[in-house]
Amino acid sequence: MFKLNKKDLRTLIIVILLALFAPFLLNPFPTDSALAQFNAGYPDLMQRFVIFGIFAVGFNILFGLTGYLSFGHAAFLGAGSYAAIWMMKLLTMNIIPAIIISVIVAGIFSLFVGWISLRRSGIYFSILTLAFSMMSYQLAYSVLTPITGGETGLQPKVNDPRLLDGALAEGAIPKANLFGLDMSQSYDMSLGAWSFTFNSGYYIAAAFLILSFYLSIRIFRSPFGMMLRAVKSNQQRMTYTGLDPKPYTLAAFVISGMYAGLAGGLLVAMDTQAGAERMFWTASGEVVLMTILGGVGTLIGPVLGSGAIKYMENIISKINSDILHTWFAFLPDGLENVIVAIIYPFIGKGWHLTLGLLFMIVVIALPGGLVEGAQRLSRLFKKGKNKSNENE
Amino acid sequence: MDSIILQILNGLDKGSAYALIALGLTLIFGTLGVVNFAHGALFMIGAFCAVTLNRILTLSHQVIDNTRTDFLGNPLKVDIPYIYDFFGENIGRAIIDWSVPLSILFAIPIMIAIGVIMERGLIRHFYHRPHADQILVTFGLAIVLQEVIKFYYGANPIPSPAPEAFKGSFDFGALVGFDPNTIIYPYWRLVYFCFSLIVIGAIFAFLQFTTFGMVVRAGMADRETVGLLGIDIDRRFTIMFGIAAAVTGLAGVMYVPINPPNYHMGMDFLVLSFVVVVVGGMGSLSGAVLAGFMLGILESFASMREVIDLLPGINQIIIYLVAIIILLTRPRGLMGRRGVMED
Amino acid sequence: MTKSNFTRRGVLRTGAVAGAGLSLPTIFTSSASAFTNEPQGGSVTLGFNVPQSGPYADEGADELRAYELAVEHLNGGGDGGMMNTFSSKALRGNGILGKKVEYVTGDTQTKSDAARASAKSMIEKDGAVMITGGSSSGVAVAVQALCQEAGVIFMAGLTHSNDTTGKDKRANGFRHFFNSYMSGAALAPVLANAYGTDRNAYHLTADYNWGYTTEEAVKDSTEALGWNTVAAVKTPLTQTDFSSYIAPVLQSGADTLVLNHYGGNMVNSLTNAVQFGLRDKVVNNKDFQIIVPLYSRLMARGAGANVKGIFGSTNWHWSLQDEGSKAFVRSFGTKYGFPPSQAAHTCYVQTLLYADAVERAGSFNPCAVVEALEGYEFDGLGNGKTLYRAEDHQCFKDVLVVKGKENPTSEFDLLEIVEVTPVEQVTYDPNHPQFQGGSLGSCNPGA
Amino acid sequence: MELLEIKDLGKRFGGLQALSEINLSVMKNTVHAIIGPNGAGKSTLLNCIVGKLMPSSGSVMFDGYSLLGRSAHEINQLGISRVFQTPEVFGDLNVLENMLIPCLAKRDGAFRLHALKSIDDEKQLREKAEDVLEDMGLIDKRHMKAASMSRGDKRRLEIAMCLAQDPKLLLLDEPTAGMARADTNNTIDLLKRIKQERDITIAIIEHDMHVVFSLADHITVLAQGTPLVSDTPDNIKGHPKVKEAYLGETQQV
Repeated sequence: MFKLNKKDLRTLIIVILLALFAPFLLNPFPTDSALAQFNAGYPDLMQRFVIFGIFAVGFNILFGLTGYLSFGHAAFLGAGSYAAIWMMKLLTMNIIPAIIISVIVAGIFSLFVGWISLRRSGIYFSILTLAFSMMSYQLAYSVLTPITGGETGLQPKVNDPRLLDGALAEGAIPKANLFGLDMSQSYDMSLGAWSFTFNSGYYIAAAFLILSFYLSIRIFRSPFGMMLRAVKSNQQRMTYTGLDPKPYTLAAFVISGMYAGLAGGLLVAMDTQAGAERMFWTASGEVVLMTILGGVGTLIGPVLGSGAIKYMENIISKINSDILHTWFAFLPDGLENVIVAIIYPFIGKGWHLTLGLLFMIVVIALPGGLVEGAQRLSRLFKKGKNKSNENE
Repeated sequence: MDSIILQILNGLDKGSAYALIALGLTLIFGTLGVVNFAHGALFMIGAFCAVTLNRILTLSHQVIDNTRTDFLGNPLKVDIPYIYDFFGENIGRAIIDWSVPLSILFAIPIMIAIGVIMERGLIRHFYHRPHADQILVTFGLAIVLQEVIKFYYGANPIPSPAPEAFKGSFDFGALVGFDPNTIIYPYWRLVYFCFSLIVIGAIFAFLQFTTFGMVVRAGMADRETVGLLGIDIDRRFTIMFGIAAAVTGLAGVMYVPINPPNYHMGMDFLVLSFVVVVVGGMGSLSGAVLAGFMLGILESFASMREVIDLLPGINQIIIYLVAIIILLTRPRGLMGRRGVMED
Repeated sequence: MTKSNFTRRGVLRTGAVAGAGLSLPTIFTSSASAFTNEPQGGSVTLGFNVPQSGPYADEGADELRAYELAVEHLNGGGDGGMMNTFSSKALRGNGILGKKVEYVTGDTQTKSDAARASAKSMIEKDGAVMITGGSSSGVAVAVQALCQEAGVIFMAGLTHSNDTTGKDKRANGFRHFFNSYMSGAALAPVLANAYGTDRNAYHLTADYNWGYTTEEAVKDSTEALGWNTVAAVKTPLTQTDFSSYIAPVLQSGADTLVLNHYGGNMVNSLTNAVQFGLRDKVVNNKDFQIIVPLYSRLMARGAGANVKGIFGSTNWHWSLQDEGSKAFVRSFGTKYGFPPSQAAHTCYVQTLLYADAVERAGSFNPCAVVEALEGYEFDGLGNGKTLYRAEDHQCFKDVLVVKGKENPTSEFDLLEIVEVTPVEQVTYDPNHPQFQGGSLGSCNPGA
Repeated sequence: MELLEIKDLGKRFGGLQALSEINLSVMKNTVHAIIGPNGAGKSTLLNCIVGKLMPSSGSVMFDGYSLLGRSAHEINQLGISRVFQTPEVFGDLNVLENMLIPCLAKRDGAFRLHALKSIDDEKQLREKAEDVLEDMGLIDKRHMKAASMSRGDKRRLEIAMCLAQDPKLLLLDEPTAGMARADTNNTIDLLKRIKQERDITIAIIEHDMHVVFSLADHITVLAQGTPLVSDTPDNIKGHPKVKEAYLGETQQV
């Protein structure tokens, strides 16, 4: 089906199911329970999960297949965001033109950067891409302020021209929509103590993720994908086999740049704001980390990696000492304070520490990233099952 | 003319920091081939060695001064460092005043120890792992180190002045015949510049003229062959890592009077140090030093008013622009060896 | 699935606050709330969005302390702080409108994206009805726009750029903190007084929005008093070493250096300027002077002894001797052991002002709150008589001109107040050129 | 008929004249060996043919096209496949994938953005690849990762990859270097078989005289960057100049 083999089809179906039922899966704890703090099923975070998933899936096409480590992909995400927000300011709040233009702009920009950077390989390539993205950031933050909004970024305003949209009603605010469907529209469902949110923006972003993921599988399994792996494996052999590695690598670079642009456009569509920080080198570094954390070159790894990092950033950082004290209130006072004092450095403002430790633990214990971990678990599980079968 | 000399001086000074950091990085990254994202953190830890020594020297007991009040209107508690009790106030004050230079002695063993522990405990297991894994683990380590420092010292910069004797500046221009006040140069920056030259010279001499250095250089070129000769190259690489950490740490120690240290200063220098090493050329110590000074000087020129007026924003991007131009015209940086980290 | 009802609602019902309604398996209908996150049950949730990581983490921590103190006071705990000195007596220490005040915290990382993500999680997940905090104008403007869209109130924390209540103002957003224009207007006369009207100033300006507005404000007001601006040079935000910007200052013939820098930039540029011995120089027969338009005591600590004798402006300082300030310093100092910063002060005040506006309006509805705050005059919160101007949601109050103290008695005792510039002197027309290009729009209650 | 014709070719590296006045013709459907002592310029010559180096002077014509100024992949597309001294294969890919790549290169040219086709649909190419693997005795290893194969198998795979392109000219750079005698003999047999079964021209650079004299129809001896003599194996054997060139080297001639 969909021209996929059985295994890939299974992966795709898993991703589709995960995306469809994310509102349930991410809200496993009753709303009133102390553990509700760990619920991640609210629209903004769910949107970020899938958007950064798209970013990482695209990045993996370049890094995972060709082995070229770009340290500048955030620039394409940023360029996509700026393009999208300008569409919303000038043309319409409908997200379709914004997303299309963001992919196009990011594609053109990545073509330019890739064309220059791919003259070099290895670390020299990484530094070239880093340099381009840092230049984009520095300029966007300062001298390009009239175009980028600089420090304060860009948001749609009531008095923007918006040629295609009619004048806003008195008191209305411009909202991103898909032919009238508001991105922030949500449906709530309460089931007993649980509550689940179904957000239109999330499902639109999820649809893009599924599409992107499907495309990425197709690319992985295509002759083109094989060529990209050949680039990583042995460029010399490739050249003497009559193949030109450069257009292949450049194509991969541009495709992943367009994925980044799509992610940037979707970020704006879900949350109408674009700022220069998106292009800072740490943002490029983040997608590298997401991909490695999940598993370089695997299909689903980048999605898992981006989920893990965004979860840390948004959930762990919000636990404060007050919440800790409520959790451990059942303990005797002295013990409560000791436990809180032990955990406190790792949560809330210490979330970076937890993130750093996670990176180290994953890479030390699971060389292939989270996907490797999952595989080991399933192997262990299978082994256990086989054993019990034998015993029978 | 005078403004050009002025910016060259500034550039040399900026460049000496870049060169020192890049020298440490190139020992680890350019030659051992480990992508060490924790390198900035080593610089930061060096700086906090100075802060820590200052904290130790100023450990105090409190005396209540009834003549003055604190912000709540209670009698003011005045901190008296224990060191005053031991050595008397004058000597005690002098010791505290000189705490930054004293930190060099304090920092060397600590930084070597940190380097050795890092190599033995972590990096060693990653020599043969993909660069991606090295990035993830060292980035994780950098975050952890940074957060530990933040936990104990807070996020704000901590003022760590130079000794009284080196405060202020001298009129370099007047010395060489320009108008007064055209070329001024702070004493401490001169100290930093000389210090960096000494350290760089010492490292070069060490690698060039000692047997240890020869073996290490041979090991960098061809690890297996040296191993076959029955030489324990691993142990030497461990020591090399310790030395790299010490060089970087010392760059941090001496930097604190120039700019007050904070916990994220390592990240500020991380990208820059990679750029310097790569522009200098992978695997080349002299390339790293040369690129450090060159980028420092170019950065200074780009920050001149006349230049900014001509090319707005040039001061924002000069380093990256130069990096791009050099890498496009010289495929392996200024003095890079073939084949290092090109796959 | 078939058994459950779907209800269509614009924005989310919220979670974290326990409400009687939640325990029932019922579904809220849109009629249940007239506006975003209408508090259900016996409590109301406020969102404190402050930098907890990154360079402003300490400032964020101080803001958070102030918020916790404010919540304590609103709920009737502690000594009541400035609630006792506040001119409005609507707050009674029984929460807000009888609902217990609860709060959630988040990390802005001083990045617009992260700040918005964090604010959105407070609105969508935790049901916060008001968002406050922040330590930079970029974050303030981004979060303010978000709150406008989501239909909650935004009470800005530390944000000094003109834009927050200028070209980027929003109906749902309010700023108590002063701004670049006010700094310039307050500083200029004091500077003219201390250093004369015949000065050549050299500006170093952080190359982003806040830097631009501050440079413009200081330039305009000093030039109006006869100063000459020799040059204004932009410095990158990511700059750490300012030597190459500072060294040429003396050559230019300038006798005054204005550092339009904040935070880490300010600490480093000031340290570098003193290092270069600028303050020991005599140019044009005048002692060379350095000025820092916006002082933050927390960050100034990083510059150590270098701040001594250097003029700047600040929103509030703990050494103020009015009853409000004294009460605040007392409760803050007793609880935490050190005096509050200006960031803590503005955050505390903003929380109280919001609570008070809700009480007076009798509703949490953002539109009612906006109405209650617009044109509201109050006193007793540390800055004397203050007006929340209806046209741009900017507070107008006295501005402090301060100077680095020569003989500090403690690490907190860094600044001394030189002059309290009366509010009339820093008031400007809503259509002032430095503030043009924005429009408040109308309040958005969401839902 | 000449397939490859090199005229007056010279290559200079700075002050060093590495090759000079090389005139050489490789006839169709023959095995042409180029031999010579170390430093004679064999590899430089090879690199000048395949496009890795740009000759300083002279011309290289192949099947009616000039090879000068063409990049390596273009030259391959004209019909010259090359085998390296140490086998170069795609180590991360399995054997079958290694074979599919030259098949694709043959069919689609140097670059094609076939990103949405499935590799599983390339039935024809797969058949072709499997045929060649069968022929080379590698079919049982088709799912093995190339990097984990023995050196001899890698060499076979590399030759198989070249053959999958149906090249007009197969260039072999010391194909038996570093091989045990048994492996060398296998390789010789393999090449002999290829020569017999296929419509192919082979040029071989070799050090090992045993290999050369078992295979070659024509031999060119290179010394100090210039051809010493070019003749049939029988005439080369015992040629005084050749002996002189190899003087001191203990070669079994």
